[in-house]
Amino acid sequence: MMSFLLEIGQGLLALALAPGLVGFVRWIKARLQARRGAVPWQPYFELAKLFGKDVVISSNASWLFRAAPYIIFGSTLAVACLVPTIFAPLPGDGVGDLLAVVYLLLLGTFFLALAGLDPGTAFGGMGSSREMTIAAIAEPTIALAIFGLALGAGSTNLGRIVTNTLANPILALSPGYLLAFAALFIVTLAETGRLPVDNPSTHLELTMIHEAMILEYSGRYLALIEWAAGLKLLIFFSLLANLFVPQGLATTLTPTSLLMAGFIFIGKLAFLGVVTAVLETRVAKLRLFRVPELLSVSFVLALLSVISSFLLR
Amino acid sequence: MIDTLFIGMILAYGFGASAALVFGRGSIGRWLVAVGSVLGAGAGLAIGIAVIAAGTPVEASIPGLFSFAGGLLVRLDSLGAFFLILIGLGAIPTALYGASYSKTYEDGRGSLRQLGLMLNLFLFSMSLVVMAGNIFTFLFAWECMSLTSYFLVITEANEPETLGAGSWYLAMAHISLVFLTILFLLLSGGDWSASFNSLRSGAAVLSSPLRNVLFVLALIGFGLKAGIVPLHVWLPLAHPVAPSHVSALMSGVLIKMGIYGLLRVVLDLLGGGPAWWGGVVLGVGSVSAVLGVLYALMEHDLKRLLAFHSVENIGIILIGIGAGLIFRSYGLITLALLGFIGGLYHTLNHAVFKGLLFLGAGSVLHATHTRNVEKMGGLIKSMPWTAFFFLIGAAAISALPPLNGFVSEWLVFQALLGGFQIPKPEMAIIMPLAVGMLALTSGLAAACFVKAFGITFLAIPRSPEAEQAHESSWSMRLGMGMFAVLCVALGVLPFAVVPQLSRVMTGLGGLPASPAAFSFNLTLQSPAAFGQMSPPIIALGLVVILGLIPVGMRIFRINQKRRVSATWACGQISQTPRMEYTATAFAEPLRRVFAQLFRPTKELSIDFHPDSKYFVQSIEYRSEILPWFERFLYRPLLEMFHFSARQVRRLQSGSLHLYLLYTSLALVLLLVVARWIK
Amino acid sequence: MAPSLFSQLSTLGACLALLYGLLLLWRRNLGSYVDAFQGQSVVLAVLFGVVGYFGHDPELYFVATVFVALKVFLMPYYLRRMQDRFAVERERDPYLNVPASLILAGLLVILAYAVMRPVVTISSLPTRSGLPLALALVFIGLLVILTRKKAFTQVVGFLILENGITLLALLGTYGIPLIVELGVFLDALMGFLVMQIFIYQLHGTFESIDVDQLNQLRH
Amino acid sequence: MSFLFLILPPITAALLAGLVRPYRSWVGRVNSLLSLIPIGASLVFIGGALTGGPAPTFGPDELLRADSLSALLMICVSAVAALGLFLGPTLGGEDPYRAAQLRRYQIFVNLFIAAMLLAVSANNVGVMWVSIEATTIFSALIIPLILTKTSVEASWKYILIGSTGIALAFAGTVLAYFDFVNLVGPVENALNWPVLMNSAPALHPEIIRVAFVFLLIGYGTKAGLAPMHTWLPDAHAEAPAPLSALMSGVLLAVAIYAMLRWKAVVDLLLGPAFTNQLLIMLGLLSMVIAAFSMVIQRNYKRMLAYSSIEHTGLICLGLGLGPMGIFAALYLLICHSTAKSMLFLLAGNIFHRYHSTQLSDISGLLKTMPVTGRLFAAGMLALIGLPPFGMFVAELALFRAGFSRQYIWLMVAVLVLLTVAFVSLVRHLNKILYGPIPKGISVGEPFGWRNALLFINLGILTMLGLTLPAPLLTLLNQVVGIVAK
Repeated sequence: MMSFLLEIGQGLLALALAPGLVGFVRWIKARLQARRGAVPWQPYFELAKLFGKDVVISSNASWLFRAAPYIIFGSTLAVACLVPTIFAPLPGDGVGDLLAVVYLLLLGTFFLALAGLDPGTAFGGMGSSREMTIAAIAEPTIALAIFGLALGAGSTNLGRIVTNTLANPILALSPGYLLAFAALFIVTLAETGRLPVDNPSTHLELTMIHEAMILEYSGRYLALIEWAAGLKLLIFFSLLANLFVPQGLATTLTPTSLLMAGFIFIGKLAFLGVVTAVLETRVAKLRLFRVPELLSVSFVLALLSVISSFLLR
Repeated sequence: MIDTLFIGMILAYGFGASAALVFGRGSIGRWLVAVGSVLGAGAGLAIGIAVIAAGTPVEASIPGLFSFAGGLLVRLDSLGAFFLILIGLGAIPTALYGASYSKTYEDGRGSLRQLGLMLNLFLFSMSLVVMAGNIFTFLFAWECMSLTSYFLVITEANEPETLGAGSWYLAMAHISLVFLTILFLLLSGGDWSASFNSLRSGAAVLSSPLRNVLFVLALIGFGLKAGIVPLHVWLPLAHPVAPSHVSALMSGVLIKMGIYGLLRVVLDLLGGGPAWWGGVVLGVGSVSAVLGVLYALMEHDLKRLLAFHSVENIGIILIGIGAGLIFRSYGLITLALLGFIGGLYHTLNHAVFKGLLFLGAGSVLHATHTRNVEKMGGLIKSMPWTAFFFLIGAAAISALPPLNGFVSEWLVFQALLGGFQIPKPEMAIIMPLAVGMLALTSGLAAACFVKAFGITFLAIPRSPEAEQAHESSWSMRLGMGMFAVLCVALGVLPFAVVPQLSRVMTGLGGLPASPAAFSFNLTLQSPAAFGQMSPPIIALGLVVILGLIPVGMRIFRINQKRRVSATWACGQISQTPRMEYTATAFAEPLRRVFAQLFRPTKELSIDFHPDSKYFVQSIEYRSEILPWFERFLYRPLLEMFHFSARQVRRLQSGSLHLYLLYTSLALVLLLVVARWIK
Repeated sequence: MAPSLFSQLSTLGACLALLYGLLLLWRRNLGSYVDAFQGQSVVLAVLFGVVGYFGHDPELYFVATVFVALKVFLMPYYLRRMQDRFAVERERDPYLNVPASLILAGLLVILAYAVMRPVVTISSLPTRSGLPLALALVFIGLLVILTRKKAFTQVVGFLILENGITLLALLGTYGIPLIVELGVFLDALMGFLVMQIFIYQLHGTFESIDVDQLNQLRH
Repeated sequence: MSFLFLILPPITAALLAGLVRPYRSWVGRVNSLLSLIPIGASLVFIGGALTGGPAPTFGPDELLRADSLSALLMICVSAVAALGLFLGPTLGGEDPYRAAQLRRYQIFVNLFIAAMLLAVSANNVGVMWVSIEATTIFSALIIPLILTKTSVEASWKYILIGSTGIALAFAGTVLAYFDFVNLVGPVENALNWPVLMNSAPALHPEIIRVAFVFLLIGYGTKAGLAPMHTWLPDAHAEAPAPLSALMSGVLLAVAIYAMLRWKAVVDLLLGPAFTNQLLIMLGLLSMVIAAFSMVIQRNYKRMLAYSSIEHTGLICLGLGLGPMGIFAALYLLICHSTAKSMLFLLAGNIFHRYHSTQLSDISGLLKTMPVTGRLFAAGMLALIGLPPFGMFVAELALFRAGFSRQYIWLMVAVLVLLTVAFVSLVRHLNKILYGPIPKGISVGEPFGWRNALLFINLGILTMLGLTLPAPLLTLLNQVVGIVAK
């Protein structure tokens, strides 16, 4: 029973950290662009503001428009419970493995795209169409990255991967892991709508993908979706961090080790956040039809990771 | 007990068929037909479950029939029983749905008598196919199945393109029989009354080149019926013209007969062959999956879109079976079992969610009298139930977690991930490629169904028919509801079904007689603990969280007020349907990404306002994609036959002297042959 | 052993019949075809008598008389009546001109000899040397039907063909059993009458008995 | 004794039609009733054949003899003849024939049937040839029942090609008889089948090979084997429907019967290889020509005629595949006779309604003539070899024979040709059955007794498709025993 409590706690922790992570990345970018930028915890205020506002719904929208935010937020939260953030051998490890994580996220994207189409505006349609295109092309990369990871670790279950990589750390330096890490990093940028693929900070019709879908949302629905998007970013970062560099994850249930693991986890997130921010300030947004080339680069990286882990075995 | 059920099935289907003939056009006739097929399918279901539970095959023969070819031998083993259950599960909801759907044919657009009669005969012949015990019964039932389904396809014979599609369908179904005739007669060395048991023992002793030929024949023969890529062209032709509940049956159950046949011949009779067999099946499966979904993406006829998705899902099933065959040839028995189970479970799931989607499309067609997605829109408000069920079907086919599509694709993924245990690296490398293609397929499927569901049901109606759409009658909703419940049940409780599947596969092609100890309690566990997942807990988790969020919102007294106002349309006064995204636009990015395959042609015809060049009266945008197979495989073939027909026609030129010349030349030639050539 | 008188006579008869057949290929006007057919039938009738006499088979005399009645008097009479009725004199340009058809006829005779070589070698009958000539006559009858454009000529060609087969039967088996012989003659007569009816119908509908017009039924 | 009941009824019917100067309609009815007697006689012969024992003979030096092969053909001929007469043209019916034409039709159609029955029961080879020649002449006379340019053309071509062909057959008979006489001397009733069969092994192979070529070309012309098939499409398309039903249904069968008899004799001497090779060659050639001629066909009667050529080719090919092949060929023969006679009679009904033989003019048949349409559809589906009907079983039996003798590539070629025919016939059938009703075509059709009769054909076909009754099975095996010793 205690372990399930821990699981829920981990989920809530991830939930709590998510807006902070988004704010932190924005803050670093602002700093890099020599701007003061908003404080890192600015998103918390935004969420609070949004939760307070009334909801305005389009007359064309159906019940799906109202149900979608809950489904998106729910599925992303479920994933958060599955992904190891501070404690390694999760009791719920048997519940969902890496494939389940990927497909749960796809569930969220699926309903987000549908919600984008529902109000019947051109923006929503454009956003959904582009979002689904990118999600569809990113799928094979994720699957192959999982294949590469699973080969190395001997299982697709997150807990088992973490424990195996903890058991023999040299695995993390094998080419299979490194290539898989690179592939997954590119996919993260694509899935969470970061710069080279989609510009999170603008509402310019030509460039926005993720923003276009949620144009019609307002009030608590918008809050839920924004929060879910932040949570998704955190999930990807924790996947990148904990699956490839699991050192620092607590393996015993003592409060001190948990606290220690928490700080290390925040440190990893911060590091990844800085890397993303630096990357976003250096690179410009790709035209939509250049994105598949980027994703095919990541696909090749994942494929090489699998082949290398095959040959080296 | 099984014999009484068998007779009960025959009587039920007979009753349904005769009711169609006797009562014909009225609603009593439609309902009696439905009752007949439901009872028949139910009896079939019961037989299937009984045989799987008993685990021992059941044999019976009707001596009177086919006395010249070993009598009508019925032999139902667990593999056949599984497919009998599949027929039952597919037939019951569609029959109920069909009862009120076929009301549209009362105005003489199609003959209700023929529809009712052929539906029952079609179901009975499919049941006979899976229960056939010897060659002649199998071939007889196979061709009966093709013939009855042909009549079902041309129910609306007055529509212009129906007959063309019908001829294509019957021609390809007959060609599949041609391949199977060659296959079985080669396998049995010309004895057409050989039972499958004798074939099994006989096949082991055959020379390996002959076995390879038999494998290729089986792949083409059953592939034609299953609709694998080069041979799939009849599917997108036949499904749109057939009545919707018939296309649900055809897509859900008929093409699975191809899978049944492939398993029966390749795995059971030939006992599984060298690794390259599995490799070919896997390759064909992946290509079918990817091309199927890519062509589906470009379709705007709802039922053609679903037909291409059948090709895609058959591809996924073949990936599972191909992987199983490869593992079996390397002796990795548990992994092979996992591959087959993945394939079979996806067969069952596909029958369920594809049936649901076709019935949904049928209700939409019933309401809006059009299949063109570009003319629909906003149907979720006028047809809430159909929209909800279609959404469940769309989510299931896109393999989204709580539903059944996800579980079977997860199993297939786990089987493929087990590929690293294959000793030979060059064979093992196929597995990751298959993983990549399978993942691409599921991604594109999700994109396609967002388009299909979004454009059809959401936003504003794009045509007057879509505005006056009305919800379908209760029995149609009941049919769809049953499929939806099945989708959720099979998704959430796989541990009830998957162990039975391992019992189905026991004893086939050298797989262990006793079912491997798949410890399937609450969680699905692939062998060697490679991957573990517990669908019920995921579903439970999702439900709990979805429940908690609104509760949490109430606890923290989040603002609950909600106002409805017009959509933001960049300041314009009112928003017209023409401002919405269309299906063509939605698929445009993917068409551009895969331009090499589609080679899209674009025609833009603008007729300007007579007064000035700057104002436009109408713009017509037409974009076609290149149908590779029709243009570069089937058209040259047909062209060759037409050319030779034109040459042969010239023989009968009308001149009497020429005719007499033929006779004299024949006489002289044969005299020479008789006299001098021994 | 010098060939007996019987075999000399039978070979002479066969040669004469063949020559009459070649006449059809050589001449152009239809009147000469009927005379050629009539001459050939006379030769055959004489042969029937000779074989009947040497083969000591009185039945053949009766068959000879029926043959004369039928093929020497009845059929030529009808043919000439038909020819006057249609006032058709000459055979228009046939598919094969005269020299080519004669050369082809020569080749066909050689072919007949080649085909009938085993028959001649194993047979002990005195009349065996006439058999290849009979088969050659059959081939020439076929050639006439094949190359001539007038329906009238085709009928005469067919009659020549039938004479060839009767000759073959006569020389090969000293006459087939009586019932069958009579049946064959009856068939020959009925066949001729039907062809005659058809020629009248042909002339009625096409105003000419030229077979080349018959090309509406094609494919 | 029952031979009289077999041959005399059609002759008396012909005499009756001849005597009644102005043709009365009761003559037609009497003739149809008379045509039932031969069916009874042939059933008696089948019963006799089934009980074993020597085959009954009749007439001076055993002129007529009915063993199981003859009995099988007798029942086919008499059944189709009765069907043809019952559904034949009647005075004042839909047919446009005047009394004189009908009188001529009744005379010669009955003589035609008598000639066929005589051919099938003749024990003497010469008599068989004479009666087959007689069938050509009698049927030729009634092809141009209405004098049009095309019917005259068709009849001229039919009589000329038919007579030349059958004359060559007589040359073959003479050669065979010559070889027999030369060996045995003029023995009593030398031309009878049993005598020929007994002394066959002693004959000379070279002569019999030449003789068989002549016979094959001769009777092949009558059977419609390629390349001597050219008369068949014209004759069947132009002849009145009941006559073409008789010709297509059973005249081809009688010609095949003659070839089968001679094959039995020749095989005893040369062994089956020689005849099989020739039969397979010509059979395959006919299937190629027929199958590809049906692809672009614009006349539905010619389409049916080409399908007859194709099935004749298939039957001859079957005869060349050993005992199992002969079993399949005979099975196919029965099914083809039943199906093709029904189809031609229905084609006659269609012609009376649509007044055109062009496929492009016919559409919406299911609506304008519901009963004929359904029967025609069922007949066509039976013809292309779809399951519930007998042709499916027959074709599969043929493939079984082919595969068991390892003629794999031949069987694949046959399957491809059958598929070509299948696809084109289905396309033509769909063109006829569905589509709009052309202007000026009346709709609706009473379910008269005439259509009811055709349901018997359909019943037989379905029965043959589902099971083979024991007597028919033993009869077929007996026939195979006779032919392939």
